[in-house]
Amino acid sequence: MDTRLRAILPDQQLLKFYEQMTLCREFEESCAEQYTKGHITGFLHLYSGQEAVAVGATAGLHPDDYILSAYREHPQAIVRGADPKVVMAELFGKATGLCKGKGGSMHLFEPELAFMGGYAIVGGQFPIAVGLAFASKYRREDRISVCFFGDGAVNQGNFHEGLNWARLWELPVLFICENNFYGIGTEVRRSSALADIHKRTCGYDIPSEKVDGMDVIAVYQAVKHAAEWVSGHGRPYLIEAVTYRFRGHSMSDPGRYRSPAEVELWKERDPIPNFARRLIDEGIATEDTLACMRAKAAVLVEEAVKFAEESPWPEDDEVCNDVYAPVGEEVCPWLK
Amino acid sequence: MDTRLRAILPDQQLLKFYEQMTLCREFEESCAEQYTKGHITGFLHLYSGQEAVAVGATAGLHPDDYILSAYREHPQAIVRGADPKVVMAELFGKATGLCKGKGGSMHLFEPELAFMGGYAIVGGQFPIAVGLAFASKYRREDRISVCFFGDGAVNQGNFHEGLNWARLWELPVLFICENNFYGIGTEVRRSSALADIHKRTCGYDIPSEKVDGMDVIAVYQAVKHAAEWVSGHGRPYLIEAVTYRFRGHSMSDPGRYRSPAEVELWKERDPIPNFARRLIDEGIATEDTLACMRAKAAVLVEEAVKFAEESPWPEDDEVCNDVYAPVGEEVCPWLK
Amino acid sequence: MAEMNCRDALNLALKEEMRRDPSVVIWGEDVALYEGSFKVTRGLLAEFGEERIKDTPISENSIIGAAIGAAMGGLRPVAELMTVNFALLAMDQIVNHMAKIRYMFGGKAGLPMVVRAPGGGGSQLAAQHSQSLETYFMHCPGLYVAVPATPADARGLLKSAIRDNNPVMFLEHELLYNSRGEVPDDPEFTVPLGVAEIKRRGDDVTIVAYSRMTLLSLQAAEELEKEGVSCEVVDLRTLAPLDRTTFLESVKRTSRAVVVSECCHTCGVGAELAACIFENCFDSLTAPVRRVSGLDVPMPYSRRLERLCIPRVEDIVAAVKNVMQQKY
Amino acid sequence: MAEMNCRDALNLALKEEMRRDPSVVIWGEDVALYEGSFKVTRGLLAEFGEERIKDTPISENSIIGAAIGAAMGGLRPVAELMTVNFALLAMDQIVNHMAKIRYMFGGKAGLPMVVRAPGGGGSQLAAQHSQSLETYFMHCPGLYVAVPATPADARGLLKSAIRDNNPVMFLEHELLYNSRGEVPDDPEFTVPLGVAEIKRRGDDVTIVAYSRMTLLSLQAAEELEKEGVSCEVVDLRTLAPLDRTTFLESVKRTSRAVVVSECCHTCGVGAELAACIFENCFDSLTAPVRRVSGLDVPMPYSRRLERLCIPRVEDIVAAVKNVMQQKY
Ligand SMILES: Cc1ncc(C[n+]2csc(CCOP(=O)(O)OP(=O)(O)O)c2C)c(N)n1
Ligand SMILES: Cc1ncc(C[n+]2csc(CCOP(=O)(O)OP(=O)(O)O)c2C)c(N)n1
Ligand SMILES: [Mg+2]
Ligand SMILES: [Mg+2]
Repeated sequence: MDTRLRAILPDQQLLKFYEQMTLCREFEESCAEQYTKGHITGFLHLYSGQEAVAVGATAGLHPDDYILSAYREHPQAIVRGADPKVVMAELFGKATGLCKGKGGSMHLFEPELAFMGGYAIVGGQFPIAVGLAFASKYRREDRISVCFFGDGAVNQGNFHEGLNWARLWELPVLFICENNFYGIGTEVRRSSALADIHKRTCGYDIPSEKVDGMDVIAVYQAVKHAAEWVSGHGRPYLIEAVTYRFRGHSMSDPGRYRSPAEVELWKERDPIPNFARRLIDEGIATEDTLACMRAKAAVLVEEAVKFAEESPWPEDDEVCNDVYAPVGEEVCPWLK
Repeated sequence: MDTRLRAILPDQQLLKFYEQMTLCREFEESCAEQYTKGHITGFLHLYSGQEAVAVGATAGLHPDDYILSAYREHPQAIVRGADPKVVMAELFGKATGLCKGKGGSMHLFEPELAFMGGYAIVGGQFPIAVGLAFASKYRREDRISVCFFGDGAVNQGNFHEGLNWARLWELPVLFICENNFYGIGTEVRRSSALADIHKRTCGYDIPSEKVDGMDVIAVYQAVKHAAEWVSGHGRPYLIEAVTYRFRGHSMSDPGRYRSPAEVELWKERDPIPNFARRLIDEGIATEDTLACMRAKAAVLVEEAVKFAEESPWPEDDEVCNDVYAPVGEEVCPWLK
Repeated sequence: MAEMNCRDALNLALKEEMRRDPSVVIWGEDVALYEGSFKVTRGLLAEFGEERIKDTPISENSIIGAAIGAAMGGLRPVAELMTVNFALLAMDQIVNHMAKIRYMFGGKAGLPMVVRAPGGGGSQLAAQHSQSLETYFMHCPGLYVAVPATPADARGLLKSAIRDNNPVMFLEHELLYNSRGEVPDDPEFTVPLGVAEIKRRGDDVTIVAYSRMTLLSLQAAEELEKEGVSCEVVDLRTLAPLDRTTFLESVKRTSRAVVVSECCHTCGVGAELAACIFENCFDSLTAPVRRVSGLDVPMPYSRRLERLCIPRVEDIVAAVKNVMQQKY
Repeated sequence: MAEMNCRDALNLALKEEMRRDPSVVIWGEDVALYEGSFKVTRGLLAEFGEERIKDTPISENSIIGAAIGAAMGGLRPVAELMTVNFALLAMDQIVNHMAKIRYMFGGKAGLPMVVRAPGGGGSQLAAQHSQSLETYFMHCPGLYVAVPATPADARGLLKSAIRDNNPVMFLEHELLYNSRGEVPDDPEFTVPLGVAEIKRRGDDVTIVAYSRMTLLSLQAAEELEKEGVSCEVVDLRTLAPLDRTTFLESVKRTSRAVVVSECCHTCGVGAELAACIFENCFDSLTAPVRRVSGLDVPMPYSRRLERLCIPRVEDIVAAVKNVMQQKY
């Protein structure tokens, strides 16, 4: 099998992977800075190190496929198409934010992009993804639901209930576990009886596989194949993407539970420079093209920060809006 | 392998099995009558048909081993040693009842017998069994926790959390699923992605097996072996005992979701007459001995009903007692 | 007008709304083949088929979560919790998700869904099966809470709840399923969410109640009439939105109030109603408001004890007499 | 007396009780190796080892359920919920089991256990991470509920809670962990459950509060003093048992009351306190009781909106001024 990049995807798509991963990294690192400055508050969970998963997975999906995630979800929303400006404004708590400043970092949501939300209760998204898949099936829509979650989430009762339900009702759900080996400070082998997460589907008759989550191409291929399988069979599938977060769990975590050596080892597997090397080695990009892309990402993120800074705060009376739907509001306008 | 009864157990023990199963059946059928008369109220879930499980399993355990169950638990309590009189009084809601009339049919409890309760929330007993096992391990007690539950309970998040936890912390828990094929009116294959319940432990590295729950000897042997394994390895194990309830889910269920033919087929496998036949065939008992035992059981149950009938109601001021523990009360006196 | 019981009124409402709107689906434990443990979904599987009436595994948190997802995906799910006691397994999806999704997502998601849940005590089902948990839902912003007392209200409110774009906790009382009453024939008959009804006019004292306690209050009013006390009975019908105006105006007129709820006393619905009346009618009141509520104990099984835990007609009568005696 | 913050006071209490009683064990998410997400369990793993300080999977219902089992089996578990928001995943074990087991088993089981849970708003953690859920526990018979405001009470109450034979929900406020105060040195110092404390004496009005709202109430009293209003501040310290006597006597003396709670307004703790005062002090009151409570909305993330949802010192001051103005 030809494993060269060009045998897999056209140059343009490969370059886009690089561009997206770079944008995500820039965005997250800028968030860290804004948090230090006090512009972003609350909990801030950054995605640095895991970019290959969001980028590869999203590319493997149809744009109509629903995506749900947890609280480490900025890149998933951005890669799906959310404007970094509007996302940053949300993190600043501004009126121009993706959710008017009401959700913040952990609750991005853009149904127009079929990005169905970031959830901050570990495992909260499982049944919602299942229900969305039911709605699509019922409405004869050709889309699947993709549910991202962490290694820590698999011991929540919801995980079990969701797998059983999705298989029993034959629903098109693609479960993607981003196994970064830690749930806050607890290593997966200290929280899971069976640390091989993809093997946990055996009790539900759900096929699963493990993929290198530091390799955007591997993720892309696995997700594309799995999404087609799910769509074709109308049944769930699970992918365990093995990855690593380079930073602490959230900004307040110094991460002492991991040895510096372990972190270093994983940083050598950083999905961005490694992919860059392949692009150059295979003659798809020059160092210059890539540098240019990085600069462009930096500019986009700078603009996002500027937009967020300059945006107005929500008005005081916004606080009581959106608790209940007004009479006559159109339901799910994005489905029209 | 010699499969004759005498090769397995002494006569006395074999006769006791018959005696106990008969007592359970008599007790349950009498409950049905008392319910019809209005002496027993609320929900009443009867065990008729499943006797081989309670009797075989209890015999396979050490008397110190903790037992927890659901709401179909009269026989489990009685076989453990609870006085049928006191159990019946509980069902009548009398002051002399096992729990002063406060628990009723679904909440029998006798810690002096290590019978740690009937629970009416499906799956509620899983984490409690796990915690009890931790306490025993911590206190270096040589006992295991046995958790009975139904086929319907396995899709509750608690089941998954409990299995993972018990394996992860290496706790001596023996899970016994009484698979009677129905959770109220829903057949197991309509609620579980994988209807082979014992196979669902594969995701937790927990060994499991299936046993004929209509055969008291098979249950006894499996439980005895499993309990020893659990105690020796200090790790959980799961047994699926395949059985059938002859009556509806509760007294108010006419059971229309099962065909008469199906029920008839299972009644031919009634654990009591079938075991009687073996006892006679192998010369362990005569028809007379067994008839005598049945008569004795009938008398015991009659006495229980009489006791319950004649017992006083709880005093009105009992209603506010037992909400909180009084200062200075001894904790877990039964452990002394 | 046809006379029917609450069960049939609810059943009719479900059928009518399912006929009217193909996006209405129903799921829950044993709602399809078994036709519901209280038979409220009788005949639905036969009429609407397996795609729209679905039995679920015993996974309450997922029952609600899946309904949330379905509502986000363009359907109008009606999820049934076999009893409200099992809502305690689903509080995460109800309170953390269903109630908050709209707000935390900046108003971009609507959740047109209903959670039906029978509850209440009185059938000797003991501690884990006899709860009245409406306080939990009423205390949680983002939820509507319906608590019908009569067949007409049951039908009318359920239809409104299904048509509404907000998540509604629809709390039925198990002892009311067989309770009969007149129900309008009009298939478009609905009862708006958030509008209390004065079920009986009176001058001396206002009794504020909901669900089964409304019927007991009406009985108490009947008895008290004989003794010359004229009671006005306000049936809240929904706890959220809470129609404060109706009962406050009534109390301002009668100058006395008794609030009746089956849930536990401390921090219960009665506390909110009493506080609200005290705050707003302080100078109209001629006696302190009295609360009649469930005893603060887990429900005992024995019928002899259970009856002491749930407000009875005599308790309401006694409370009314008490406020009639006091003079300030 | 030593000055320390609440975090250290709680940490000290845990250490002291673990040294005192080998049956005390602690578990929760990240309590051991990570030393707690708020570092309350710092140093415990090192001192007491892996058998007594245990990290759990992210399985909240089981965290509580396992603690129930352990308590039945002869231990005194202290289970930590990383935050009280996750109690919503454990309501089944808390409400259906922990609160009811003793009663439904006829008083034969005691559950000597504590559930520690940080909570409250004010750190821009948005809707799913900013709740004040004490109402849910206070409304549930069978539970004790501790809500300390100061380091001394935090230590004293936690020690009492661990020694008590009843299940205690021990609710810590996240914004108080760094708040400092004097703590007695005596290792046998405890604060009894069910005894409120008058944290400031005053004559004109009684402010009833708990947890972080006690500190805000004291600040408000300070400010009001300058304007000539003398406030008495009653800190409940536990919501169950509820020490009604202390605040009712205070209100009877001052004739005015403001009740302050961070939880949502409708059906919240404030409703119970207000109703209770109205019912019992009706003829002493010279103005209606005022409730200061959290806004009835899911918590917004943006700090500009969040600050509007949580009672502030100025809100308490305004409420006190309001009751001082009104005359009946
Ligand atoms: C129900 C619940 N329990 C606990 C938490 C606190 N918490 C937030 S993130 C987290 C760890 C989750 O780990 P994982 O699923 O591996 O995701 P990762 O952070 O590694 O992306 C925990 C315990 C929570 N948010 N929700
Ligand atoms: C959490 C919860 N959900 C639903 C119920 C209602 N319910 C009572 S028994 C039952 C079926 C359980 O079936 P199974 O576990 O197979 O036990 P069996 O009755 O067959 O012994 C259900 C759904 C309940 N008691 N608790
Ligand atoms: Mg992780
Ligand atoms: Mg069954």
